[in-house]
Amino acid sequence: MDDLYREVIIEHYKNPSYRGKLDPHDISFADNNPLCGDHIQIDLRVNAEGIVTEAMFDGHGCAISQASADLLMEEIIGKSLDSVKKMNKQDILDLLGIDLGPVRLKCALLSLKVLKAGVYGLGEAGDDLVE
Amino acid sequence: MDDLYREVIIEHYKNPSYRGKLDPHDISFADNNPLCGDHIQIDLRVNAEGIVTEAMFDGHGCAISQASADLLMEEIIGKSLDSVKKMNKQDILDLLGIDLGPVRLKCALLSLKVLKAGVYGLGEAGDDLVE
Amino acid sequence: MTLNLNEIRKDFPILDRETANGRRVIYLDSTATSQKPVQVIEAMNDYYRRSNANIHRGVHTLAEEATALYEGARERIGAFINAASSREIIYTRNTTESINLVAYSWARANLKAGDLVVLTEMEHHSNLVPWHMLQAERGIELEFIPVSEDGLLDLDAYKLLLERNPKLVSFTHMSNVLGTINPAGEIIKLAHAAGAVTLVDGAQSAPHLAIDVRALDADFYAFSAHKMCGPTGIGVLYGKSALLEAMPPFLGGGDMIKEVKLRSFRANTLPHKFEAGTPAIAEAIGFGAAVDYLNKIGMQKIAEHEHVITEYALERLEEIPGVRLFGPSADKKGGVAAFVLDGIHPHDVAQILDQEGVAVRAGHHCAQPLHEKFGIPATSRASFYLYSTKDEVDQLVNGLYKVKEMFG
Amino acid sequence: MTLNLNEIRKDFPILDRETANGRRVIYLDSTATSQKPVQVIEAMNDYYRRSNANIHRGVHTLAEEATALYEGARERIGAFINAASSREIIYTRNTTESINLVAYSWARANLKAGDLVVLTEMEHHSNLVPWHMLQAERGIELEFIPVSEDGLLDLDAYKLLLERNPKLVSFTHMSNVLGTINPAGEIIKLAHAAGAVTLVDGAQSAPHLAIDVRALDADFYAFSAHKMCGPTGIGVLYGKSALLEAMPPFLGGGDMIKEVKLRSFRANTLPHKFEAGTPAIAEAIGFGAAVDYLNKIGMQKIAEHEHVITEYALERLEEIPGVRLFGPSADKKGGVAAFVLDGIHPHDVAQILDQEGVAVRAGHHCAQPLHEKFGIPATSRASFYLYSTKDEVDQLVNGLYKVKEMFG
Ligand SMILES: Cc1ncc(COP(=O)(O)O)c(C=O)c1O
Ligand SMILES: Cc1ncc(COP(=O)(O)O)c(C=O)c1O
Repeated sequence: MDDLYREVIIEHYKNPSYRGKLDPHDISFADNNPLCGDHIQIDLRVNAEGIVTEAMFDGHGCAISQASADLLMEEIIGKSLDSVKKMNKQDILDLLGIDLGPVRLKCALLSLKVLKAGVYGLGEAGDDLVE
Repeated sequence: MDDLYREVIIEHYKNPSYRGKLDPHDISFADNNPLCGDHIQIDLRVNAEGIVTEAMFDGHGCAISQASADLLMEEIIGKSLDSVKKMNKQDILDLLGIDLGPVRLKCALLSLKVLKAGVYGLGEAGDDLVE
Repeated sequence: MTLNLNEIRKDFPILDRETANGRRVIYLDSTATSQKPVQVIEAMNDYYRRSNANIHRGVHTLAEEATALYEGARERIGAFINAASSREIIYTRNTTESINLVAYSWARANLKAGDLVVLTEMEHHSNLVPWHMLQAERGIELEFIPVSEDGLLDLDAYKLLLERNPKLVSFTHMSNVLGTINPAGEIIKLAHAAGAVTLVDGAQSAPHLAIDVRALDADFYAFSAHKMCGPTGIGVLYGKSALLEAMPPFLGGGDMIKEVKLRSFRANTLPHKFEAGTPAIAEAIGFGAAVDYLNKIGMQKIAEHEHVITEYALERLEEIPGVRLFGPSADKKGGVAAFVLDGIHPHDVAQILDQEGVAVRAGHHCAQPLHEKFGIPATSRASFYLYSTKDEVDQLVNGLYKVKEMFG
Repeated sequence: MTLNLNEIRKDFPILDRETANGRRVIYLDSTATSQKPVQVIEAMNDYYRRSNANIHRGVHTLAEEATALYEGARERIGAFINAASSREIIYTRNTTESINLVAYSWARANLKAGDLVVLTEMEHHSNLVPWHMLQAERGIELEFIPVSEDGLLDLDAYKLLLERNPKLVSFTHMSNVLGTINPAGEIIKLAHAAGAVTLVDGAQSAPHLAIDVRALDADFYAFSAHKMCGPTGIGVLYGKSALLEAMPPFLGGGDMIKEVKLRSFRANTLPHKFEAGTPAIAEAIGFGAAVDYLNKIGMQKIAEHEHVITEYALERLEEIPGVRLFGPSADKKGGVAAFVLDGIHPHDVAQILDQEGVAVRAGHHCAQPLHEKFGIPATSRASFYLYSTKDEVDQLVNGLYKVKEMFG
């Protein structure tokens, strides 16, 4: 098996645990990867203490973008919005357990960008959110 | 003496025979060399048969532009406007008796451009006039 | 095959390089940018080592040499597309800037609210966004010649659009996704009959077909050096001189002026009127070397070679279960094969192919609306040029079987 | 002199070449464009031979490498001028395009008829013509900070202009004719206090001075690679991110978009929003190599070396009867010496010097209004850079005596 496609990635891609929508939700945000048109929407439910209680993603894209979205949902459930705001590139790479070039990095980081833009209530998901 | 500054050029530059203005005149036109700001104005008197009877140039510029203007005035007096229209780059190089790179060529050709634009009654003196 | 492929491949040093895991690179991404022969690389090298100077305004030896090289390249590029004069060759950064130049200068001077611009559904973003911007600013209207299922323009629909008297018809000569070679001559003739000006996006045609802008009767023709063996950073806008002369300048600055006063300026004559500031001198020289190189081999031969490779590639790709190819059959297209592999994202296809040394592109290839039309966000795209071989096609196909296995 | 001149000169292959009549070239025209060290030439060479591919949209090895090289250069260029983030570094073709970008995007979105833009009398055409064009289109007003006889800006007059609440103050950091280094920090501070945005033409300052855009507090800062050991075809517009983010895009096309539909688009984030189409990839990489090269030597040392040479040159030129020098004394200027020789046209001066192997520029140096102010159509200009020597200054002076003799 090639490094970049560790079994965990193919597994999360083929059988995601957090794919879908939440209705109602407290936070919802969607954006595209301009490089390939990949799309991710993330819906969150957040309790009064600011803790993420439920999280789902939807969209389409490559194995890396979809697997990292699924891993990210798993990771943030039970976390506070404040700690979500602190997540960055390295957290995603740690979740994936691989190293990525600049282009595939964008695939991997799309879900975090969407998540953070939603949490911050921004209109757009900029690269600076995940640096 | 260096090739490019044959004595004839320095001579025509220092002691031009056709420097000045004609008032009245039949044709007058002026333009600049955009590369160096050199300026040439040419005034002509033309008789009923379309023959140039008098020609003068004025302006400022380098030895090559001013000498070639002086040589050009000398050359066209007594010629028909039709034959002036036919003059081109090579005629000027023949008058100067030297070879020139593309930039100095513009200096040398400025007077011919101005002359032809005036004769054709154009608003501008384009490079295509002397090709 | 009439090309001497062995000799040609020797001219491209990069084709010898290995990728990370020790494989020889198999470059099937020439539609994005072509590789460069040593002849082009060395022309620029030489310029920097021997003749580098700023042009036009200098009288010293280096400046004279640089100017002669820069303008000499313009002559040869003009001859390459059979322009009437090198004054009609405006250097730009790339096709995109060429199209924007028309949009900013010609269109803003000539189009008003309600005027119609006709594009096609297969345009590259470079021939869409400038018009979107003008639509937002000016209220022009946009209509699109539809693309059929098999990737061809619907000329009947086009004729109906022409009845609405568009002011401009702007279209790609060859699609960078479908590979479709559009009947540019016919499209232009019809446009002119309807009184429209025409702009041809030649980014994909100039590299692969023998181009004669006068036979086409194109009003504007835009192309990029980097897709045709030349360097990055330089492209051309060809325009008929009567049109270019009537247009206002675009960028203001040094070199594009005849005279500047504190509060006004007079524009320079063509082509300089549209070239503001120190231009891409080394790149223009490299572009000149690139058209020399292509001429030496012969555009006809290049097109024939690409046809042979493309035919073979389409044949082999069609054999693979789950592959869906886009665009017309080989006789109607250039060297591009865009496809999807059932259930596998194009990014993953490209990534795994890369691990096999095979470089293909994945994404929307800057033609999102076309992909949307076909109901897919992205495709994988293999593309070919004069240095491509059948063996490389075989490696692509082997790679795709490997992809299927991994995601199986 | 603290520079190791011998070592430095070895890096510039062109300094070894001979001109037509067998003389070693003496290049005193770095203000027009600098020469390039092998380190820069080879960085581009290497790119074309090993890593060439289109960027951003590719996932294969070459595309990843090319993207990393292209974006890596942006980081280092940003650091070179101490930008807060590489997102503030927009690649353009040159200073001229950078200024036009501000004029087309920022100014057209922010200025209306009657709004005042303050320039100076010593501007290069690149910082005049874009504003002339906007004046004609939009009816903005232009005022100019006067230049004194000794080539300095009149800051009292500037303060009076600021009372009229200009929207923009756009000025050159260093004059390419007079050499004057303007007090950019002070000019900007005063502009900000009056509520104006500032644009610094850094074409001459970025190559010769250590630049800190944050210390200067410049809103925009424009510069060109080719004047600072880098290649042609690439420049930069630095802008504060808040300003750049609020600006509409300039050129439309590939890469500058986040999403394109048939009839609309969404712009990309910074810096890509302003980079449409395939950019000057090799050139950006060459620019990165150029700032590495300058950093290695040290901008402080370069400035000191130029100061020594300039002081010497002014001293020697002043000795020559009939020479009139322009600009302030050596302590207030960079390495530029513009002069006229009584009764001899600067073109002739430059031409005859060239026959001696000495390359100087003659003309209005794209600063016609400044020349008009001084009542002359043209000057000869010798200019210096890190590789210039006192011996070269001596050869210039000897050449000038020869000129005088010929026209005597
Ligand atoms: C002060 C100044 N501004 C602007 C420019 C224009 O630079 P470029 O030609 O690289 O656009 C120059 C160089 O000629 C210059 O010296
Ligand atoms: C059909 C077509 N048009 C325009 C372009 C834009 O070319 P460039 O990126 O060189 O401006 C491309 C290349 O990507 C293309 O394939």
